[in-house]
Amino acid sequence: MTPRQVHSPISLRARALACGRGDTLLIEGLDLDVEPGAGLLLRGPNGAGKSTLLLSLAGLLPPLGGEVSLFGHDPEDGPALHYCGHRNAVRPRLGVRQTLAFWRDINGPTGLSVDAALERVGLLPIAGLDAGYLSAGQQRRLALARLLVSRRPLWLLDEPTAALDTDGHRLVASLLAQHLEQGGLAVIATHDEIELPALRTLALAARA
Amino acid sequence: MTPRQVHSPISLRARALACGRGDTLLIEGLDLDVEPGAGLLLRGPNGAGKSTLLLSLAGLLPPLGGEVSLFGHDPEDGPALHYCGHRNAVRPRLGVRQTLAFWRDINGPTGLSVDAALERVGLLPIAGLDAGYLSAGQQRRLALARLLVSRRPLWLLDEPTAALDTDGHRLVASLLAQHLEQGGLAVIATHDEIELPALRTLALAARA
Amino acid sequence: MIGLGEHAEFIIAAYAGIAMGLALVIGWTLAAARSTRRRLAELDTRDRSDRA
Amino acid sequence: MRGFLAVLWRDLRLALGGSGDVLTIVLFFVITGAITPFAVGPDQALLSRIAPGIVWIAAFLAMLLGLDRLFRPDQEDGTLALYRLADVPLAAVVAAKVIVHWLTAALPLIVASPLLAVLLAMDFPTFARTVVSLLLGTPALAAFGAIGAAVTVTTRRGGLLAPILIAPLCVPVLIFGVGAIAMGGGPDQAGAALLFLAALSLTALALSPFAAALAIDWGEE
Amino acid sequence: MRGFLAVLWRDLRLALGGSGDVLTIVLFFVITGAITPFAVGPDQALLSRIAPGIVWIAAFLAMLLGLDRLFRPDQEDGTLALYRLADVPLAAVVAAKVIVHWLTAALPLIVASPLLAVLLAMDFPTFARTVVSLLLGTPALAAFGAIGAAVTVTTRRGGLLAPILIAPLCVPVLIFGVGAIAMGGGPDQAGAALLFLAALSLTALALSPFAAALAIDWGEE
Amino acid sequence: MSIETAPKISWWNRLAHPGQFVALTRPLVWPLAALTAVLFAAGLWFAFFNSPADYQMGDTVRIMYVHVPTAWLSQFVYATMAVSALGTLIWRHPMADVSMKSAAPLGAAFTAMALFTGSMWGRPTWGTFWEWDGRMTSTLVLLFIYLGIVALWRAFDDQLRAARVVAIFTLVGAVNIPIIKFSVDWWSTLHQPASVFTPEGPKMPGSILTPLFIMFFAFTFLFLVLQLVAMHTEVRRRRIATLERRMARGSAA
Ligand code: HEM
Ligand SMILES: Nc1ncnc2c1ncn2[C@@H]1O[C@H](COP(=O)(O)OP(=O)(O)OP(=O)(O)O)[C@@H](O)[C@H]1O
Ligand SMILES: Nc1ncnc2c1ncn2[C@@H]1O[C@H](COP(=O)(O)OP(=O)(O)OP(=O)(O)O)[C@@H](O)[C@H]1O
Ligand SMILES: [Mg+2]
Ligand SMILES: [Mg+2]
Repeated sequence: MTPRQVHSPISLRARALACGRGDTLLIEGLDLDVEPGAGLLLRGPNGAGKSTLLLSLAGLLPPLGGEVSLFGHDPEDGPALHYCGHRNAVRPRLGVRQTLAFWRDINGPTGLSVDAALERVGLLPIAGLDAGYLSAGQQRRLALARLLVSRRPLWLLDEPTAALDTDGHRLVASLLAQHLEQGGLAVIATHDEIELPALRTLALAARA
Repeated sequence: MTPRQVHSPISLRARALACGRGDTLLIEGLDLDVEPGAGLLLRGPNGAGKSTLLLSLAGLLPPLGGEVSLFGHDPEDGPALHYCGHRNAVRPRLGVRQTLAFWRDINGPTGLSVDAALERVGLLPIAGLDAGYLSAGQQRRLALARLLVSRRPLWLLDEPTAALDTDGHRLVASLLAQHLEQGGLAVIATHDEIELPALRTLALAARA
Repeated sequence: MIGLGEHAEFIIAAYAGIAMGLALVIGWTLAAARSTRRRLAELDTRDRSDRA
Repeated sequence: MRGFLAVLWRDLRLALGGSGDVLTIVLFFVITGAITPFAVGPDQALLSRIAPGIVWIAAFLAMLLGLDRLFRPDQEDGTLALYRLADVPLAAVVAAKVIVHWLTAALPLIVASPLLAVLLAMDFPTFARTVVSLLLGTPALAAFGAIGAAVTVTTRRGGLLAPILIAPLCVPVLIFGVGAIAMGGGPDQAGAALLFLAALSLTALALSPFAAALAIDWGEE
Repeated sequence: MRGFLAVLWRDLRLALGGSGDVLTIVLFFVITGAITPFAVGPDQALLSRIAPGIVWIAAFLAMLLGLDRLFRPDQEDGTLALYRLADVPLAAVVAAKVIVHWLTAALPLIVASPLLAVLLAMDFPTFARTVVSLLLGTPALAAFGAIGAAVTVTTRRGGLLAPILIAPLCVPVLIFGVGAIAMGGGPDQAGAALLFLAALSLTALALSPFAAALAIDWGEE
Repeated sequence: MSIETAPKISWWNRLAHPGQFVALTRPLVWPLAALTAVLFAAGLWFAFFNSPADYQMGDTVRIMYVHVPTAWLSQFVYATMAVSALGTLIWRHPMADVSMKSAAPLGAAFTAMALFTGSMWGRPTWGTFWEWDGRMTSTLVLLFIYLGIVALWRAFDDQLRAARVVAIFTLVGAVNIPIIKFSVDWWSTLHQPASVFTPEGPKMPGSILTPLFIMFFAFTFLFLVLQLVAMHTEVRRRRIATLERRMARGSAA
């Protein structure tokens, strides 16, 4: 749909990364390299630490050890990543379109227009609705639309397909394919299947 | 695990049911019959009204028309159904075991013991942990344990497999199989596959 | 002891208050120290036996 | 009964859990009182005259601030829906919550009020009347507050309703509460005010669980 | 700038959009003023003497009421995490929120203050000075409030903690706020108090976004 | 960053390790405690048996020997906390967190004692236990700030996160305390003006100054001892929390 555009070539590196919650160590000595155009699927049983790892990669949770770096990224350019967690940041009393426009404003209008993004995730027909009225899957779609309105090379997605219908699963796959094709990179924690050739899998073991 | 026990034979009936949110009509003229030992899978795209229908069946949302009845249920016996929605009702600062014990107290201790239920859903090793620390999937497991500590014939489950790993998917299937076998009934809204012979499927169309 | 003059009760009260306050602070600090030390020892032995 | 107690214990544990909350409420109350001299000036005689008003306002505010925790968290995490399907009547759940609210937001204030009495130079008889009037009046505030909280928690658009609803109910409580303390002169008048407070509290306590339960049950999911 | 305005608009819309928060705050302010006469008795001279103090206390307490809504809801629904990764600096987000807090919790009080002036028998010059001192002083209260709210967002019982943290810090604002009104006699002293208030507000406004942003960045998640 | 600091593994870095800190400072506790006890004994002896009554205040001047040291500590402890807060924020020094946390309740206690002795002194000299005088009032406000900080510490589960947040608030308070003091003094002044630390040197006679200084050191050393012990306790408490959590989940694994 969009022409092939190239993100600034950034790669994600983690060296000897240790992360966990509080002082509970969940993951230790992890080395990661994700190159432009590549995606990494995080898999593992409930409680293995997938969400924790994503938060640490996003810089929202200080790692307990080791380091994460975005190789090739100039901090002056602003944040290089989108994090999309369990919570959708959708607030009742704001319209769907307003919500997305707000995200676009705070993250920079570097991607699709608001309506184009809503169209892409299938929410354009209800763009005027109060966002608090959306069904679980629709809220998830709105959260995904956030990734489209501001272009950033690295996507960190925590269970992006949660609550989505089969069509939504395909949507996520196609969004990801397009993002990777444009030179973006992604780390995705999920329990569902996402069939894409460019995805490697990293299986996290249940903690001992 | 538990011996075959029979729930009081109740069946769920809906006649000419119309439901929706506010004044938005989502489902109209729906007739439903679920007999003891049978389950109904609700399927449909995001926003079709699955969650709304479950809420109406649970009596949490007044239907816009038609009626829902639990045939064979004596209202004196207290509520006959469990509703398990998107939100897990898990509160930080209460322990896992305390949370489940609380649910058992308010719903009646008619089912498994707290520890047996935790064992069943795989949370016994972390029964002492603060429930707010649980990962998304672990919270879901805790919510499922609620169905086990108080025995009620009708289960209304909204995406029970959300955030669960493959082992968790199997857990849900086996819990359902056991419940139906004991003469219970269930209505389940889901986007995932649940393979059980006793399940019929009702596909809801997207709203025009 | 010397006489404390006409306002002896206030002087005594002030010193008694200080004595009580200090006793409380010291006692509380020591009690906390003792109970944590004991608990730590207990946990350490349990930890070691768990691993063994 | 088992369910009622379960709700009571759970909410108490949540309110006290980590043991910081009671300290917080007491501090809040004391600080509110201690702030007053900065505003009206360090004149002891004046301070002791407005002390009853200050104490009641501080209590009212502390209880208002705690109100949001009555149903909101339960609504947001889905617990409220569980209550509606639980084996305990919803009114019993509300009653438990009103009790916890009073125990954790009103009782600590009353216990801490001697401190305020010293800071605001209250004499002993006034202080004693203050404690009595708080004891008799705060249950009404808790009960009315529960109704307001129940109405706001379920109606998304009904936010406006709650303050309008509870303000006319709470103002008499405050006025009679303050009046019962200030009207030291005529003991019969103060007595009448106290009686009225007690009646108000009893009625409010008796009715509010049902009103609040209805509001919750009829509210939006 | 675009992001700053976006946050400003969003929060304004949320605060004003039918939630009733503004009305609650104004009602609280008026109730506080209205029950004072019941506490001190119908002595007009005394009332008008303590009126500036009462107005300031009411304003201070009313602003505490809205504090929990500054960051808490954003923290709970995940918006705060987005802010931390947004293109706008977190300090700008906080600044926008401080402004909204002032607009929705302080400005309405100032607009409602004529009512209190009537209830408390203020004369016109005093009332005018009250408005000026509120206008100059309340920004500092909002700024301190933001720090308190930011420091307590991640603790699960912020509600009352933020007020007790910031109340001591607000003492100078109260002192000079009331001072500027009460010292009608010496215009230079009142002027000095007003100047000091303004300076306090400016410094607090300038520094608090950074302190609050740091607290959020290091405390959240 | 770790490369920069690596060469100078010094006492600083060794103190940064909680276990090492405890090991290094534990031998200090008993000698310091003994010194404190001696100072208190000497101070009390001077206070009651070897100092005259003041020509103006009479024997109530003896209250000064406990009032002034506690009042001084109420400010000194806050300074300790503020410096520790800088340690937490700038150097990320783990022991700074611990020091900040254990100082808060001690500071609150000394401030409360200053208030108490002050009001015991106020009654005979001014005729009232409490007066909204500038210095007394700012001490009261300081007590509230201490208590707020204690409450803030307790509101967090995760102590590492708590440390950084509390540090910010402590520093905000540190900036504000002079302003509060100034404004309160402006608002109302009754209290004794500074008479010990004046530009012209002490105005009091030596016979009163001697017990004052001894008591002053006694209280300060007492604070140091208590602070050390409380820090050791806090280090152990954190270790306990780690072990307990490990057991809460690890028991079956
Ligand atoms: C609750 C009441 C009181 C409080 C909170 C209080 C507080 C303080 C404070 C904060 C200091 C400063 C210590 C320092 O500079 O390090 C101080 C010093 C002092 N206070 Fe009080 N005070 C109170 C009552 C009194 C009374 C009633 C008297 C005697 C009439 C008194 C006599 C002194 C003296 C002589 C000093 C030493 C002054 C100096 O050299 O700086 N205080 N007090
Ligand atoms: N208060 C409301 N007013 C108007 N429409 C509403 C309201 N609440 C929800 N809706 C709409 O109702 C529809 C049904 O929502 P529901 O949650 O039942 O869908 P669902 O089938 O469960 O979807 P999902 O698979 O995403 O969970 C949605 O399209 C939603 O926009
Ligand atoms: N504050 C905390 N303190 C201690 N342990 C915690 C805390 N928060 C979470 N945990 C634990 O950390 C572990 C990892 O949680 P995380 O959310 O990363 O898992 P996950 O792999 O995303 O699981 P899921 O598939 O269920 O989403 C869980 O076992 C949880 O119990
Ligand atoms: Mg997860
Ligand atoms: Mg749904």
